[in-house]
Amino acid sequence: MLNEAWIEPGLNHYLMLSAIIFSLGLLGVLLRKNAIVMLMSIELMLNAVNLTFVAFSKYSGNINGQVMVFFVMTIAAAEAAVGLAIVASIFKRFKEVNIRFFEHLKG
Amino acid sequence: MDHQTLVAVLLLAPLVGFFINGFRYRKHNHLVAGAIATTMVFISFVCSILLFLNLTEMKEENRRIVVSFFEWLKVGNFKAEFSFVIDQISGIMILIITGIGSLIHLFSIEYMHHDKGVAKYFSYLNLFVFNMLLLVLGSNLLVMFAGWEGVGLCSYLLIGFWFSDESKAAAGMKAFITNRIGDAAFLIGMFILFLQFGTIDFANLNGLAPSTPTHDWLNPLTIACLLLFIGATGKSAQIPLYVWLPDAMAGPTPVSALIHAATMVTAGVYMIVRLNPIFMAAPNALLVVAIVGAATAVIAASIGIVQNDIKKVLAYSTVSQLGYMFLGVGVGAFGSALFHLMTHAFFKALMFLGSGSVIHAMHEEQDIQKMGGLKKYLPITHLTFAMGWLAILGFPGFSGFFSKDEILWMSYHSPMGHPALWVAGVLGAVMTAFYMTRLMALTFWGESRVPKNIHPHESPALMWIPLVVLAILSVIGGWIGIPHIISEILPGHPANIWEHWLNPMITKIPGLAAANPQEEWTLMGVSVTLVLLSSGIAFIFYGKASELPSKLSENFGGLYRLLVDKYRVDEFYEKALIRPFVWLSENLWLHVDVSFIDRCTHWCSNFVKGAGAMARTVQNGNLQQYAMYMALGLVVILSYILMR
Amino acid sequence: MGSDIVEIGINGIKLVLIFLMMVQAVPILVWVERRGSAFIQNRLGPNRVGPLGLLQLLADAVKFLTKEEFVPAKGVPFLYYMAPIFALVPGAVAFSAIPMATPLLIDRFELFGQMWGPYTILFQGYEIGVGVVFVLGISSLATYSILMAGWGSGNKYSLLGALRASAQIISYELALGLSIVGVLLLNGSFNFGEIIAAQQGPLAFTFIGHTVTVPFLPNWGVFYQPIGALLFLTACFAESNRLPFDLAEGEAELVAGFHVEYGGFKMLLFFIGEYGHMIVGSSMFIALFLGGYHFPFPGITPEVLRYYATELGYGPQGVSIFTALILFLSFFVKLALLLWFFIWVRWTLPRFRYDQLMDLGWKTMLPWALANTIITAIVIQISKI
Amino acid sequence: MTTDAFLFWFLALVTFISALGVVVFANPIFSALSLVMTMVTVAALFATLNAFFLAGVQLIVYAGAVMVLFVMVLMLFDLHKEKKAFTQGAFSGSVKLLLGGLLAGLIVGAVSMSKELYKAISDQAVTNSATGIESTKALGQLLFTQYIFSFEVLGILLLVIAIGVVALARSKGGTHVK
Repeated sequence: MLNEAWIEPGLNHYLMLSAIIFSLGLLGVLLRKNAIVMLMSIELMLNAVNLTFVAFSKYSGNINGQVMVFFVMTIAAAEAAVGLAIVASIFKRFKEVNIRFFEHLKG
Repeated sequence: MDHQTLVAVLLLAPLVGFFINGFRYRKHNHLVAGAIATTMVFISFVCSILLFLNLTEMKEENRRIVVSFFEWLKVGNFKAEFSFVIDQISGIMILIITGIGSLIHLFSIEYMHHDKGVAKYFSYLNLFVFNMLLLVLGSNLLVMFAGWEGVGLCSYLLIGFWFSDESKAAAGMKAFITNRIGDAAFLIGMFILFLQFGTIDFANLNGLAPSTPTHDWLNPLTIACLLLFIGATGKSAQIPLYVWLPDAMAGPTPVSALIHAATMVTAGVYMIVRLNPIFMAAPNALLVVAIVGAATAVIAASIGIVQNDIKKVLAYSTVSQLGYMFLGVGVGAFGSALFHLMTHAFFKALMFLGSGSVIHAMHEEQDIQKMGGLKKYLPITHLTFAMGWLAILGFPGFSGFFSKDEILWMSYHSPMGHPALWVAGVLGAVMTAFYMTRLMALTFWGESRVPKNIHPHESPALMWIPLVVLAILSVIGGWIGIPHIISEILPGHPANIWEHWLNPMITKIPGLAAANPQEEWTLMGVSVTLVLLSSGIAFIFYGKASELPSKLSENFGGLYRLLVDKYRVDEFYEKALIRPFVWLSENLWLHVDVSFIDRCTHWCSNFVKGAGAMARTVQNGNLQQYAMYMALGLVVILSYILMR
Repeated sequence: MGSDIVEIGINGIKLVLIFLMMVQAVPILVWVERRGSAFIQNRLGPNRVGPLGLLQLLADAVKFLTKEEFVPAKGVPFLYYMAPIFALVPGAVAFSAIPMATPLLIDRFELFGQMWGPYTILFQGYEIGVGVVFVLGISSLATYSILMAGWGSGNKYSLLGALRASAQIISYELALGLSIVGVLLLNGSFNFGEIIAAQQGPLAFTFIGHTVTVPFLPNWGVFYQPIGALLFLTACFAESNRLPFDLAEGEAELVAGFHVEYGGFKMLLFFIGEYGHMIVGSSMFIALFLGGYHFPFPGITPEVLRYYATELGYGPQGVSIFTALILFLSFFVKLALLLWFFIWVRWTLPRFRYDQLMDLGWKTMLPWALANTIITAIVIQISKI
Repeated sequence: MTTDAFLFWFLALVTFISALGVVVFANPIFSALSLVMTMVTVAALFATLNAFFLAGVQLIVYAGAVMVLFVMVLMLFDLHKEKKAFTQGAFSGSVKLLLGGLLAGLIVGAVSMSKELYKAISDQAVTNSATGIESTKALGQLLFTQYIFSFEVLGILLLVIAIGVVALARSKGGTHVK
């Protein structure tokens, strides 16, 4: 199985790694009940996507992918800030960060 | 300023006052609110004078100012401009409305002094003035109807101004509902006119009115005119819809003066005068108008004889005088009716304000049996009130004399009139003289029956200045319309300015014979003599504190009770109309609405609710479940793309 | 990474040496701090153990090593133990990326019956193209050791101190990053090597076509970016949690902040971390603003030194070693002076209040740094005309 | 096995383990620290892909700022080890696990079955420069020319978010001494 071509890292390796990390992040969002951990899982997914961008950027010789990563990072930072602020507000109100408590927000 | 700006200012000034006082009604005290409201109406008055002067400078043939602001409605060939017309008729009306309006506003400042909602009161009053101006200025029936409804609303608001008193709130509602009946008829009449002529513009309507009158009762024109007249009976308190006006006295007295004596209640007369060519084409309708007017004049006056509430007496007097105006309109004497409208506005506003002054002095006491001898406490009020009294009596030389006499003469002389109408008119006048003298005698003259704890005092200047102004107008107001035969014997032969002014707007009565001076003198003499006699009797009855009235009421107990109970009209309406209607409504409610329609709608809503409950399990607020659906979709789409 | 086993070995040895250099600087600095503070405060300081109290260091080390080991009852042992180690790592890693002298050239030589070389050995741990970004990135990880310590101790004071410290570090990292943007713009590079190379020789620049030369001043960044230099130095103080910015361990309010529960060797590691921060900050300041390893005298450039070495009869290898050592001396002296400056400030200025600290960072330094950046960019554009 | 390959497999392994840690650690603080580890290794992976500047930014922004924020919030909330780290529901939990596995499997399968993408161009262009300085410059030039509008919009977004977050998290009375 492990022939030489498999060991030498290429685009495929990075893509697979990022797919696996993305799925882990997805599972974190789906399964964890702590809202902050869910936010962190989203960051994980974004990181996986960033990795894909950079890998494609390298292997296609196109720098635009890195610009995208730059934007994704900025937006992820913003998203984290907003998410944490909301979680903090909820925590102040309910003393709990269980995602089910966020259902109190619905109409 | 051009006409458009003037009209805009004229209309908007009271509206602005309404908004200023209305939005800050908790903040303004009586001086601030009163100053704002009075100033606004006075601005309107100034604009009216300017417009009127403009009007007089114009040539007689096309003496009208038309101002169009925008196209209001356009549906198919139905078109209504938001436009206003100032001509001989509405020019006089806006002078009356804003002039008397400003005086009454001025009076109200002191009168409403102690009230908590004084700014609210003034804002309503301003709104009323705005709507009334809309009514009289509107160049078509729709704008007029807008004002018509607006004044109804303001009337309701002001009658029920002290709504914490349940009976007063009920009076407001009664006025409103009674008016609704008339308004519905008015609206239908308007529709018929539109169907008939394809327009609702006054100028077009009057131009299109057929020159040969129709004597068919079922002619659409006749029906339309009758329906419009029903609308007028509602607004102007004629039989059968007059019942609201006496109750409307629940409102503040200046309101009664402004709305229920001088302006709003005359809207019906104004409307008929405005549409006089149409009405002239339907003589049958006019006949009905004349008969109803005469009947109202007599019946209302007869009720007035036995009333003890000072304002109720004046209210019935107003109904009766409005009857005169309709009598005048009905016999084709539109100019005379309008003339009487104006003089009546002067003296009735005067008397209402005077009564307000009396009530103010008596600390809200309205029963004339508890007054008497107020002459020495309220000299100015007494003097001005006496001017009004003489005017309404038709004492020669006073304004009421000229206008009322004109109507009586025309009801006899006009080919559309009848001696019976004249007799009814004179009967009404005689009774008017009786109850007005009774009112004077019981209130101002004779022995004082004032309770010990009340100390009457003369009203402050802010209240008696309007009284004086109105008193002067009540005296001289009639001198602009001196009939031909009287002017002949007067030095300088003063011309009949009034008739000359209105002439182009009024349709000539076909077949009007030349007046016979002898006949006219005779009739005038008869009526004046009877009136003086009747007031003399009343003076003896009540002024001299004789026992006669009580004896009479004992001997004619049945009649007396009938009069005191106002012919039991309210009770009759209650039994004949209201109860069946309530019964019908209840049955509809219980058996149609609750048991049928509600069941249908509940079934619908339950269905939707059930469906929603089923769908809701998908959208349960569980974020992770949503995310799972997203992941599911992702997996499905991805596998579809890969398997393809 | 290197291409053969010797180069890898040399690189490994280099990393260890740099780490040791940082660690060994700490006892000396501790001694300097204690003696220096005594000097400033008109006291004697440690003077019993050995000449000038120099052996005090050894006594301290023995004391640290023999203290009792303990874990707080409510703490999290893993984090409690990891925190001091993590305090050490970022400083060491970041310090390795800063060049301290010109590269060494090694001739071909024979070893184990095989010919090796020639090699070019950089006088730094490793060369990274975007060295400045790398150092900033690595030093931003230092927060975690503080947070881990604060949380792992299971103690309110520790946690509060840690939160304060990390908030402070994040806040000042902004000013820190922005203050050097001016230098980066001027040099058009993130590379320490290029930035240092640009600072040799006399102060000379062109402005709208005019060439200005000041022969008696070195071509250092601090003359181009005085505001940037000041802001950077201030932010360095805050980053290393030293007075006047040591709110995280303010004894009066928080006992001792995040290292309340630490003693013995772990405490020592925290000390090393703190001094490591100082060393990294100072080195970076030297590299960016004080001409790196270049002499402050514009006349003495590496070329001049190489020329002298050649005159003295060394071969290329000897020349490179000679030059590098002399330049390293220059770097070392600058570093020592800056570290003394750190100590000097610590014992001179009083402590800030926390809100004043945050106001200074967000409302004073950040706007100034931004303004500095914008003005620098504008001036650069203008001077290109 | 070359150094590059060794580096990749080492980093991939660490990344995977720490990413797994994010999801499975019951104590959210360990999750967060694990995520920090992931961030650092992803930065290293960026470096292996010659995106040095992005690696640095990844360290500064993610590891140095965003994650510090997370850790600080978690520590402030004082959430000790949770009794139940995962949401209830055995069925939905297994469905979710299955979905995650399917997604990963599908992508990995698809990628592995595909021919080597972009194999030919791996050694060319700006991205491959040894130091990464050129790539950084190119990045900057692209950012301030072609993507300038997005860049500005992003700036506005950050401003809005800064204000919004302050408004959201503001405590009554403020934090400053009056």
